[in-house]
Amino acid sequence: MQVNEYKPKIVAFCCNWCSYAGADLAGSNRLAYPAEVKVIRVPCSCRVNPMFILRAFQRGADGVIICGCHPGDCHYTSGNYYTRRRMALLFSMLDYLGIEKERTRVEWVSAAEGAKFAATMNDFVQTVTALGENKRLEDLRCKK
Amino acid sequence: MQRIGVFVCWCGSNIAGTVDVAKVAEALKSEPGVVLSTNYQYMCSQAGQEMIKEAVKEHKLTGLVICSCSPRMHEATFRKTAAAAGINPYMVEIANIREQCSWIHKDMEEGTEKAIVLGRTAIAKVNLNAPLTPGESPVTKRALVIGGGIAGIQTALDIADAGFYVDIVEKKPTIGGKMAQLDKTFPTLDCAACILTPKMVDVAQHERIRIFSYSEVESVKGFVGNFDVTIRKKARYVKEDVCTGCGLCTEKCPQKKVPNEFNLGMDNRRAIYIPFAQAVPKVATIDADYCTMLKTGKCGVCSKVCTAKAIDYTQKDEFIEEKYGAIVAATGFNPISMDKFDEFAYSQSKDVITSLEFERLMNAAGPTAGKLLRPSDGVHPHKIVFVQCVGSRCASCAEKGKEYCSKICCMYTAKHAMLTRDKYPDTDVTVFYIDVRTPGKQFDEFYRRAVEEYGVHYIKGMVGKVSPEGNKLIVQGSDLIANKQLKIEADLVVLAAAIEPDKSARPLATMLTASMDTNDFFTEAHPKLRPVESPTAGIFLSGACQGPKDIPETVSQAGAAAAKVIGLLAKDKLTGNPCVAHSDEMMCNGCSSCEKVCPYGAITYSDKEFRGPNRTTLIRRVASVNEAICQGCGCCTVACPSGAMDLKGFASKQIMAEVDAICK
Amino acid sequence: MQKVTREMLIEKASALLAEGKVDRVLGWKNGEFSYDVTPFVFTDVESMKKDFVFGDFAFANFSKYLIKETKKSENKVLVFLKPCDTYSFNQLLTEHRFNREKVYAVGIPCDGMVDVSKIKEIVGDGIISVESGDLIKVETLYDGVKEIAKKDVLAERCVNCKSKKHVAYDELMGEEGEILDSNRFDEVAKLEAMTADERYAFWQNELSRCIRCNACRDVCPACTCEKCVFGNPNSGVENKAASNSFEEKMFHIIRAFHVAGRCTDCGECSRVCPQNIPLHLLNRKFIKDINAFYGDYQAGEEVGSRAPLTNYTKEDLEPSEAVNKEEN
Amino acid sequence: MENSKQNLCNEIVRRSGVNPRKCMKCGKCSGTCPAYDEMEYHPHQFVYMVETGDIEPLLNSKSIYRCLTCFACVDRCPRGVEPAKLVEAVRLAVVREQGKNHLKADDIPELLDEELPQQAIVSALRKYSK
Amino acid sequence: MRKISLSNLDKLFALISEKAKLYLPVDGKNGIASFKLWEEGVQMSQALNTTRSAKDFFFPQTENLMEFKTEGKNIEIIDTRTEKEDFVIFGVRACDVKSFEILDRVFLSEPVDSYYASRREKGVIISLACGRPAETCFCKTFGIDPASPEGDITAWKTATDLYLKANTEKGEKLLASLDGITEACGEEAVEEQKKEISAIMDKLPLKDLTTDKFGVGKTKEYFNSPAWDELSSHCLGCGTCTFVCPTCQCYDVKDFNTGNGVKRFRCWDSCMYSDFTLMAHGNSRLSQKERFRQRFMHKLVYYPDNNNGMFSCVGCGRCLAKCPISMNIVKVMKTLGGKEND
Repeated sequence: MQVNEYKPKIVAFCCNWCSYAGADLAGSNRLAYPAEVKVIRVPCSCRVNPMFILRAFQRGADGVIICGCHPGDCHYTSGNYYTRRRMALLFSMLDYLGIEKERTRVEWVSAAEGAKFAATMNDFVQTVTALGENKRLEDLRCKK
Repeated sequence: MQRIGVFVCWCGSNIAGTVDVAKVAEALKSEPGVVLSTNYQYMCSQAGQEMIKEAVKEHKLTGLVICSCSPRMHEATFRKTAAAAGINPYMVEIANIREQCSWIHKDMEEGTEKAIVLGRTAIAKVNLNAPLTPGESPVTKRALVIGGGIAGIQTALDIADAGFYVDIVEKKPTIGGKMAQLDKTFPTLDCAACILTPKMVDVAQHERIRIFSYSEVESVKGFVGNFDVTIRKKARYVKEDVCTGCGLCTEKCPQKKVPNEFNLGMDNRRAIYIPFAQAVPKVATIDADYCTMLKTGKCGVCSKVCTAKAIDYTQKDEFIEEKYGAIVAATGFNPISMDKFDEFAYSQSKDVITSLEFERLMNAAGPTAGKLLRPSDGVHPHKIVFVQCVGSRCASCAEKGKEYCSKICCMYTAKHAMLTRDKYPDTDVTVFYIDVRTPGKQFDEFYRRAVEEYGVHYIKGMVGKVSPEGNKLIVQGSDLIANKQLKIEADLVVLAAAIEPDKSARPLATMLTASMDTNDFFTEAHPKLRPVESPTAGIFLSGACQGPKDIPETVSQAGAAAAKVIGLLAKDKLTGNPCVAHSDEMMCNGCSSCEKVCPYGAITYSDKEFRGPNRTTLIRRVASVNEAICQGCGCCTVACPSGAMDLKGFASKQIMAEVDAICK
Repeated sequence: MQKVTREMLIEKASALLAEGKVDRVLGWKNGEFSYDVTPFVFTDVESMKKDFVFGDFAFANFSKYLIKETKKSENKVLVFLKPCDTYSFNQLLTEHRFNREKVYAVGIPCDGMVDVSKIKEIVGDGIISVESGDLIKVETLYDGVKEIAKKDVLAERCVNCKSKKHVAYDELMGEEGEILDSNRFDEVAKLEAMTADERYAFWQNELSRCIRCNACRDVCPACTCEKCVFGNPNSGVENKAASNSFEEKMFHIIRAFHVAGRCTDCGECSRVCPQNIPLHLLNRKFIKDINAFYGDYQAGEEVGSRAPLTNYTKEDLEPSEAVNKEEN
Repeated sequence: MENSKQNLCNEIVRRSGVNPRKCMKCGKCSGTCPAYDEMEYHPHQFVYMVETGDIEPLLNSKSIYRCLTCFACVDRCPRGVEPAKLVEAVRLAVVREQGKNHLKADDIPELLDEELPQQAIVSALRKYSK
Repeated sequence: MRKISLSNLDKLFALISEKAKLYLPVDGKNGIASFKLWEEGVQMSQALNTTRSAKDFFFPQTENLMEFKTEGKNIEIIDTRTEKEDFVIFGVRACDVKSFEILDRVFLSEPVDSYYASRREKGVIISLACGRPAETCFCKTFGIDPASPEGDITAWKTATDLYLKANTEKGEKLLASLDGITEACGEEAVEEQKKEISAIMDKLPLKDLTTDKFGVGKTKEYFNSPAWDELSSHCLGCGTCTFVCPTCQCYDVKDFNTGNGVKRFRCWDSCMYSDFTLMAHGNSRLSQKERFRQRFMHKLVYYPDNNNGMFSCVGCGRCLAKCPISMNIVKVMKTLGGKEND
């Protein structure tokens, strides 16, 4: 096997109404961010179950980011408020278990913030790349 | 197992420029379930769509993956294509290889690799897709309008004219609202009564409109197309269908000292009253707070004089239950209380009045029969000062004023100034303003006429203090342009009080599960594109309950709300979004977590019988989702610990399959 | 204050059975040794006199049993609840898990349960008898009778008892206690003060012992799902065995998350763990965070209260603030 | 020079805690000011001039000593700008700028008497000496 | 018989370790003793027994059986067997040693479980007599003598020395290889210890528990006993008893899709779980009572039925110590067996 430059795997959950549109806008404006980021479209950030996040780590993701509408702007009025609570507690728990807190993130990106989406992804990929491979929540069975 | 067709779009060079589409199509061929994988220049074109349809037939496809632009762009297009080809439209998934791939990557290898992963992810999802059919619910072809002001009246008339039944619930004894209290209307100076009362009569006579006056909404249940509403008809102690509105009782009633709210307390009425001459319904009402008979059991004058025998002291509140397909909130506004603005001496001097009080003073049916006389001594004022923005644009004192601009004050103040100068040329009129805001047709022209033709003095500045001295009011204010502080001896001061939503709106919003902003104005579904709809399906907004509005704007919004209601009622059935939550009753333990996070109240519980082990039956409390109300956010799915709640189209397993495909 | 004794409880049960207020009693039954007490449904006073026990080993929190028990008969069941049990009782009522009308709850005081493994640490194996008291008399095969101060062998959860106050009952025996200022978050704080690497090492060691017997889940009064996601082959996350270190973490993180804001901190999970994993430290972390982030909240204190995870305010802290708070 | 003036202006804004950008220029402060006619520059002008950085005239004007600090403007301002605090801050800037010790510690014993609260002297010392 | 001074135990362990991996009971955190790989510095536990049984050595909780890899539409099957090394387990108690025989009858009868078989083949068992049985011990009920455990080699530990005696060919071979550091000796000390243990056995609280009422042909007698309702009524349905049990041998075979292939593994299952033996039509034992009954009937009736009267319980007492609600096989035997057993 040839030695490649380390490229992390990043899963980005984006809400359909703001962040996914923000990602589209980043595309329309040709604002580049690393190809390691792959977006999963969900109706609202509140659809993201903590289990999905752990699942991503199990399957080999090195970072998971959840993007939703800014608090107060949720298409469903309150979804992202719940996301905020759930993720605050989950992330705090992961940190408590000694799992690098930089691997998970929540960002609010509106449909108009294409530039913010790209900048966020650039920054997140950089942070996760610096951390290196996810070892603490890996499932060895899923390694190639 | 699905039979999936993968279609990779070039989008001209938009995708093909940085993604090797042929390679993507080739790579996706060996993914599970894929029986066909191909590419084409413009998948969304007529030819592209035809290609898909033929492929569906030829390969007996059950699912489609289109690798193309954002689903926000063409998901609907390809779903229609799928439907036309005879497969369920929800068996289509889009891999966004343009906005989220080709457009952001420059390197062909990198772009191609990512496009393959995105395609694979979509395939993984489609493998778990199930055909979805939108739910249907019937529509009750009757609308409820809450509030009988000009907004409610116009909405009701428009809906009724389109052939649907409408009920108006008005909490006061008559419809008409604030407009009935106005004298003239800007910018044309028509008499408000002349244009409003014919509409009130139209409403009263309309065969498809019912008016529940002196009534309030008690409870609202159900959902779009199927609301169950209870209306409380308050006891007015007069039989509505018997009273002829002759008014004799209102002249004979011995209780004469009741402040007349229609004239804002500037004169008195009797305990039994008809608010004003053109009231609809023109029926007397007994004010239970003041009626001697109701309070002490001794009097009965009205009953004696009533030839129609309409008086009924034993009347009780009545509850009416009705079904509606749509509900329009038209609860209107009120001027805010001036009590807290000590600097303007409103509570110290009778000659400091609000603009609405001024309307009544100018009105021929008002307390002064249309003569402009000072409330304190009945003398004609020669020097009037108008103060604008009292309580509006007031950021520092939430308990006193409002942060927003009340929008209508600039124009009515110009109207008042102009009318005063027109009727009483001997009267000197000064207006203190911060800004004069006149963005409306003929509005600025109107304001300029007040200045140029009628000689109203507009002073850029704000009044700091009003102090009564003798029979004068000393108005101290700044003239910012002259850089002077003015002290004006005025006979009358008129305050343009900020307006706020009616107090009944907040509890109503709770009943309707309609959202409100911090100022208690109803929130619109979209500030630009859906301005007359509430985010809660089936709830519409008309008039100032949504935000400050003048009459022309209110009437046009009322018409727009009516159009939306008509659009809804014209349907026999409502088709929902099929991507809604679904509760697996076998798994649900009835804990109510999901119900608590549902923003729409779409989840209800019921006790159901289940088969237990060994031929026993168990009764369990389980959740069910009303598909007509659910909007598909999925919040409940995470609140549910057992996973009984899932979201169709975005099921946990589907999302996990996507995660797996990405991380592979 | 008169101490509430076994005899008093039997008398109470006997009176209620005689009155017909209840037709059965959920209580603790004597076992082979002094400490292996089993939950049991008594239907007559005779069997209670013979087998009913109450004392240092009456651990079982009966709240969860009420879900099944109340469905068995139209009549009321008498249940004895220690202060901490009453929190679970209320939490289950909040979640509509049983019919309150079918229960007659008698609140009984508790001065702490005794952990037999702590006794064994002192006296070793071969315990023949244990006699209650502030000084516990333990007789063993090998060393005769030894006296141990009760406070030295209190169960972990009782050392940090959060409340001696009953938050639910139909009738209270003995005097009402108070909500205590416990040090129950000290251990969590100690872990928080460690470096991430140390925390990881700590939990790796603890959780790797898990054998996925599910005792923690099955005893937990908050885990009342009809079918647990981890036991449901259709859920996509089912796992039967602790096949590797990921699945152990997944199970325990998600379980703690599912009961977050609903866990009353009754401590049963840690008590029943055959591998002695301090599982309560996971739940307490959530409780501590919830208190810090969203204001003090005690699950089960009040029936019908809105759990922190089914609630929000517009000013809640951001997830990034939640993890960076702990940095000193 | 420009820079130091801007610095002083920022310092005044910081010290007063007033954000002059909140002003919507309605003039109510000046409309309400009882010392208006005594002042060369009026409350709304203070706010405007600090906002635009034109503070030189204010520093040299007697107006800063004419303000009664009655806080009428603070109370009535619809936007919560608090002009009086700004006037106070400008006044303080002048006091400090001049480098004069308006009150020295040595002067204090003479000032002490039964009636005057000691706290007033301490706060005066803080304000009027460097 | 050979002996070695306790002060030289580390030398003994080091020597064995040179030949094969050596596992012995080690005290862990929180009072949990478990079998660990011996390395320089590892101290042997003084605890009577490990929390989990020794069955893991031959029948691990999870075990990869094979792997499938897909490339395009082709499937490749990969052998992932790992049971290839010799190993020695030291310090297995009489009850656990006996449990291997019970497992053998399941896994080594036709069709032979080759994974289990090769582990059995590679493993050498050095058992250790129990000096201080606990109150929960009732191995004697099943005819097990804790003073003379079986195994390839039997060990006795006195205050000063460790005595070793080979019982099998495998054991003799290993013992012979240790001759350099052990010395030949008489059996007096061991006989003395046997007597002491026997005396203690007569004082244990469960000494009178018998299997007289159970065994071959008792299915009809107990299957519909009303006592099951009461016994099982508070069972939580957790798997603690089955997972700490040395003789529970049920397992499930599952596939794990890694995304790049499928790993087929087996893992312990528990008859207490509601999805135990879940089939396409549903579940054969729907209530917890049925599942509970299954476990104890299997230990006390079904297994003896199929194995010439051999019970599948060894009286190790783990379930007595670990059941969250303190329900256990002793209570079941006493309740079903009636007065004589009380």
